[in-house]
Amino acid sequence: MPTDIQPAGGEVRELSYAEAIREALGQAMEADERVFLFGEDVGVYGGAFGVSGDLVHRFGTERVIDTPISELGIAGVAVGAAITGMRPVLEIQFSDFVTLAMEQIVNQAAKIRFMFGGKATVPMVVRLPGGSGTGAAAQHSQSLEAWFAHVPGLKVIQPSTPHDAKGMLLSALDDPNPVLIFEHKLLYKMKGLVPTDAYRVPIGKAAVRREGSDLTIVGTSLMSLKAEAAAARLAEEGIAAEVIDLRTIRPIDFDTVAASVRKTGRLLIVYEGVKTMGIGAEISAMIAESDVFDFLDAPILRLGGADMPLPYNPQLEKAAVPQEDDIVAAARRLKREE
Amino acid sequence: MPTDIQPAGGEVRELSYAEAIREALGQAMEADERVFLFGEDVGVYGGAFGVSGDLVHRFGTERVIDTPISELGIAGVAVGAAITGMRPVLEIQFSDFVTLAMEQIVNQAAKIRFMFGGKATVPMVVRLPGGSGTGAAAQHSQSLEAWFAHVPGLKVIQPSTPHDAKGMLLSALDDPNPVLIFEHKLLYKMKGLVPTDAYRVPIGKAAVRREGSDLTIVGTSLMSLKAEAAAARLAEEGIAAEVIDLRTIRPIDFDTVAASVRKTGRLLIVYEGVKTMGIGAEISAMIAESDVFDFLDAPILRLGGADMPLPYNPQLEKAAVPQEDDIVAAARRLKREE
Amino acid sequence: MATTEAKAAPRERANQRPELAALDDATLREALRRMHLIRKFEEEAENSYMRGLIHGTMHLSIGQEASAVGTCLPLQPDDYILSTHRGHGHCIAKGAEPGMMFAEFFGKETGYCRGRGGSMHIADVEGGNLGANGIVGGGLPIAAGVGLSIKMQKNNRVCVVFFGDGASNEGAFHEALNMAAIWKLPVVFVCENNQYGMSMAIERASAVPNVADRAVAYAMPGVTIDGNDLPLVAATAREAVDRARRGEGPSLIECKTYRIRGHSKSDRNLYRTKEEIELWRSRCPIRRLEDELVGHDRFDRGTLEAIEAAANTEIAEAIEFAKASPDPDISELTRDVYAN
Amino acid sequence: MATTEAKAAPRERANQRPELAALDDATLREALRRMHLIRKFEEEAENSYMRGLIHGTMHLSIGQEASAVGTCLPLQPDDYILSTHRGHGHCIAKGAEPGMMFAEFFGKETGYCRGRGGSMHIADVEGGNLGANGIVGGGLPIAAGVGLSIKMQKNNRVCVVFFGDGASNEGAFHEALNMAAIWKLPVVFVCENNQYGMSMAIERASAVPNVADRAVAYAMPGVTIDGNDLPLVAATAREAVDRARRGEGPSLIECKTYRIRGHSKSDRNLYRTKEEIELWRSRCPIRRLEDELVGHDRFDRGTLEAIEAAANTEIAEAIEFAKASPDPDISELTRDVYAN
Ligand SMILES: Cc1ncc(C[n+]2csc(CCOP(=O)(O)OP(=O)(O)O)c2C)c(N)n1
Ligand SMILES: Cc1ncc(C[n+]2csc(CCOP(=O)(O)OP(=O)(O)O)c2C)c(N)n1
Ligand SMILES: [Mg+2]
Ligand SMILES: [Mg+2]
Repeated sequence: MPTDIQPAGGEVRELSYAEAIREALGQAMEADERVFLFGEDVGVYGGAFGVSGDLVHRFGTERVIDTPISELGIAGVAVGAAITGMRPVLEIQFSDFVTLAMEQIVNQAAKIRFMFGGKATVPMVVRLPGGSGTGAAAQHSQSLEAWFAHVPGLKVIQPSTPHDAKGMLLSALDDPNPVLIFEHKLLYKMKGLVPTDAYRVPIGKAAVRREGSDLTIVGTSLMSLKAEAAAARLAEEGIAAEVIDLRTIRPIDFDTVAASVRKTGRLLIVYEGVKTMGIGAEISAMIAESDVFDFLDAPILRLGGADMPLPYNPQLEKAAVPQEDDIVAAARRLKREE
Repeated sequence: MPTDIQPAGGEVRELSYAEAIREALGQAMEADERVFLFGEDVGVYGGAFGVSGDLVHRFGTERVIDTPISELGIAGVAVGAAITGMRPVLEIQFSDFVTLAMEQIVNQAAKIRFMFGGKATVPMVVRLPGGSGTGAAAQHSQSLEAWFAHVPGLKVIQPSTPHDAKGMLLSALDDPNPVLIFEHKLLYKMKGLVPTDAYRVPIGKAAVRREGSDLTIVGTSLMSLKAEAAAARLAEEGIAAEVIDLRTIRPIDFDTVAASVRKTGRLLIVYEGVKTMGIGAEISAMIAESDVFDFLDAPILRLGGADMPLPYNPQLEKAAVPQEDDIVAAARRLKREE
Repeated sequence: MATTEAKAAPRERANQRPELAALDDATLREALRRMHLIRKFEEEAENSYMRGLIHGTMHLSIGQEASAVGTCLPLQPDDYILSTHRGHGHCIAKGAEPGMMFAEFFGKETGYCRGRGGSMHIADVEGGNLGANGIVGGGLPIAAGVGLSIKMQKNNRVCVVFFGDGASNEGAFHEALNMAAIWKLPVVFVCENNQYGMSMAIERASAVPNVADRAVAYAMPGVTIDGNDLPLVAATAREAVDRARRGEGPSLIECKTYRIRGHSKSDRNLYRTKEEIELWRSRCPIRRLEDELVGHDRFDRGTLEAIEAAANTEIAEAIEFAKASPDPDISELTRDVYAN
Repeated sequence: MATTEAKAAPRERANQRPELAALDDATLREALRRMHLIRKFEEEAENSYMRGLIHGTMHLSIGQEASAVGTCLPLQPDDYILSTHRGHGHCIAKGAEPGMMFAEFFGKETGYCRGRGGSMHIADVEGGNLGANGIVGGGLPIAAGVGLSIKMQKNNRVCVVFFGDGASNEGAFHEALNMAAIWKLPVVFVCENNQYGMSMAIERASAVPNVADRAVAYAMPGVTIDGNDLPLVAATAREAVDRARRGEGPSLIECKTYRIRGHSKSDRNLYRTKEEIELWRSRCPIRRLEDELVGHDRFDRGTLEAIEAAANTEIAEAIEFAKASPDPDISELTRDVYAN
């Protein structure tokens, strides 16, 4: 259960992550006629992961638009619509396919405002289902978000709960900048409490999911949930882990992480993307170059994806990304370090 | 002058970086008829930066092939040729345009061997001129190499001297894996000593360019040259900086960096790409999670590109990436830290 | 699989249409065998999936067997194909072992990709299948590279690349066909137009009704044919393959067909009607060929039943092989990420 | 710049070809002014570059003025264009201030992009120019998005996107034209076929001789015209723009033209002959229009000289403005990376 349910009006009830996104989209489309959703099979099919569901029936095919299989092109459509007054929400069917759309996202969307001297804005939202665990193998399981944390001009978020998924998507739609939302496929069916109102969860703010004094575990997306579960187990052994859900990877909420590490002196970062050059590298480096360095009582550990493409075989697939046991083991190791 | 001239046979004389690459290509094409060069304007034009020069006249249009402007397509051509027995060398005219070719490089080239259970190899070389300093603005000045350091299956190199450019390109052509070479545009005209023989400089080995005991400066590409210049100035002030040219960013030569930091206790990393999620993040994190952590006497500093697209105006452009003065200042600051 | 084409058809084939007459009995027998293998392979894969033996997703080509098998008939063993996410048919058509395919599906060490690739990445590199592809259109530019490689090595091979109607709207399609055309590469582009890219009907996705209408944009021959007509597919492919082998450049063949099953296992078929599916089910390319063969006295029903039964046995054995095969060793997790 | 089209040409234009007769004197005067502005702007930019006042590179469109100006003639001020790396002409044709353009070139705070973009990114968003683009073909998918936006907002605008012959081999071309066609977007695709993409002749780069030959692949009207003939370009563009505005969908116009200068400042022209360059120099679109106007007594030489002289003065003043303008403040280095 998210610890930061906003004091939003309206009822609170259980929704799945996918439903929460759909609710946010529906509310945004009702409130603002500039908002529209498009992408491959988002219409009558309801989205490859069922996220758009019945939206096409509620808003019609003019605002919930099925596109050809043309990832570069549709990313360009988002840019063109955004700079001329619309608020496009683009679904890239699997985040792996963003490899086809990098040009428009990185060279155009992220840079137009700056290149034009501030004379245009690009308020577009891109939703990117990612992550492994579905047996979809190397080309349908990647966690590529770290690339985009390297691209000034973009904002990049990874909500891990239904509550945040809704609130951060609505914030993304308010944002005058291009915002990329990486949604982990395994989260879509997870349930959580979600207020009925159109509340916002801010971009750029991490959430402390659990307090603790022995070590800090920073997790992203699905891994922050695994970190919470691991922390519960660690508590039984007397290890008090503070768990932070990073939520936004560009810009990173350094203050929240730093405050925690100042307190605990130990830091473990858990993310699913390939460990090397994954988001944990940046968090580690930010801490290591700051004055928090002096508070460190142990090396900064990272748990990330193995250095390999995601394998198909389910046992190998599991072994290729951090699991709850790995987090527990790493935390124990970190606690022992002097 | 590179400190690691190989004991290769043949004469040693001065060549520019571009000439050294051309010589390597020519020697490889003479030695191995599977090797061919292709890309936009690599033929009679001689390459956008003059790197291919007269190769088309020496080897003909069948082995030095001008392509249409189709970056995704030509990357795919490299993959197809590589898996069926050729040794393609692809020039992406500006590395910024690799944004159009990510699909083939990341989803195909990097993964085919693994996805096929080891039953194919993808021995292709991609040359990518990058970097700022030419007034070419935001879409022609990026340093995107860090993205690829995040992609298992690829090797990624950044030679900074004519000597290494030749020797590492020849190693890349021996390598059965896809190798990306990021060449800084400002290096092309720089001169250095290069043996006439077809020698190899290994991929995955950093070079200690200058020894020192006070701090370690790790630089990549052009920045390692700036670091050397800065170290010379620092020496005059009595600060003995050890300078390491990383040369390969996937896989990173951790041992060389670690050995140096164990000795100096202080680490500064300098690279031109955007600081956030740039290669310095990974180096810092590798050190911070290793036993070298205990040898650190000060925070790990990074100097990288400002968090912005590259600006056109020359003063702004300079201010957006680390300069020699910045390195000197950062080194002084690091030396003072306790 | 290479076939021997009768220059002049023997007497008993005289009243048959030329596409059929061109195929001798051995060839037809093998073609039927492969179509049955594909059908059974996929039915059994579906079964295993339902029973939880296979994870991930799968894309079945039931109903599209003629385009896969017909296209591969004129190919030599060392010719290349590049396949798609819907690739089981292509794989078997090019001569792969169903046992190693099932093993891959089951994630076993004996699978074509040693369990690392799964359905979407099955490759039979030795057999000339350079792989299924999880990326729509991903094989198209690779095919141009294979074509260039063949041309440079002067080894007289041909590369066939399969892709769907949906893939024809990817930029990769455009770039690949253009390069193949300007360099006169020995590539045959075979579009299996099953009328939908996932839920998107071609009429909604594409500006032109036929994918082959786009061939003019690359100055290459383009033809739209009934993709459920095996002899026609084979004859059309042979012409394009021969042309490619003669060094005259690429062709585009569009096989109109239909996928009977949903796009993948999560498809609820909301975008098409039951009637449409039933209509196409009645156009089964296997039964159709069998009926024509019986009608022309090329085979009797008993022979056909024997071919089908043999295929069934082969598939049953293949599954047993796969089930009995070992899982990968977890200690080899990162093996083959790099070649040495 | 919007023009008033004479439904029936006045008496004195009766013996002129319809494309010329359709343009009234004020329109022609303005068209000539803009063509001269482009020519002088680029000659002066080149000069400044030689003298070290401009850094980076630049892509000059000298010789291509008619396609830029002719295409923009039928546009309303609030219509959109998307331009290319060779974009000065489009920018001026859409009504931009040469002073702010020079200022951008000189990296000054008063430039269109406040000195941050430079030649390859000049955008005049208020004037409807959504920007030059450093990425070949980069504007094409954006144009589809602008078209969709216009359609959704029902604001009756039109979007013109310029691109080169070389860009037509990018996947972006294919995807953008297909989407514009299926959604009937109000987009006019204008290919300035200057016969080379950098050093690559279109015959070597493209499977078809004319870019407009590809329009059939998107079921849209496609026409290849003499791009150095301003009245013809204007008439062709008007038809396409009107069609788009009526909601009948996109068109593809190919303007055959030639760039007299090298591709960029580092071009040694190794891929073409002096004779070819000279031939095309003699086909200067400005002189050609002037001669036709004089021949038909629409203007006398004195009027033409006055138009040119005024343009020269405007450019001279523009340079002075740019030179006198302040540099960006380095403390504002990271301003406008994000909007608030
Ligand atoms: C680049 C890319 N985009 C989207 C997808 C998701 N996807 C897989 S198959 C498919 C439909 C492909 O349609 P088509 O090319 O007609 O082949 P078919 O499935 O009909 O055989 C889609 C959208 C993908 N795998 N790759
Ligand atoms: C994606 C991309 N590839 C390559 C380039 C380098 N480049 C700049 S202009 C150009 C030639 C473009 O040719 P064309 O489209 O015909 O336009 P022209 O220059 O002739 O006006 C090339 C290759 C680029 N800027 N962007
Ligand atoms: Mg299809
Ligand atoms: Mg051109």
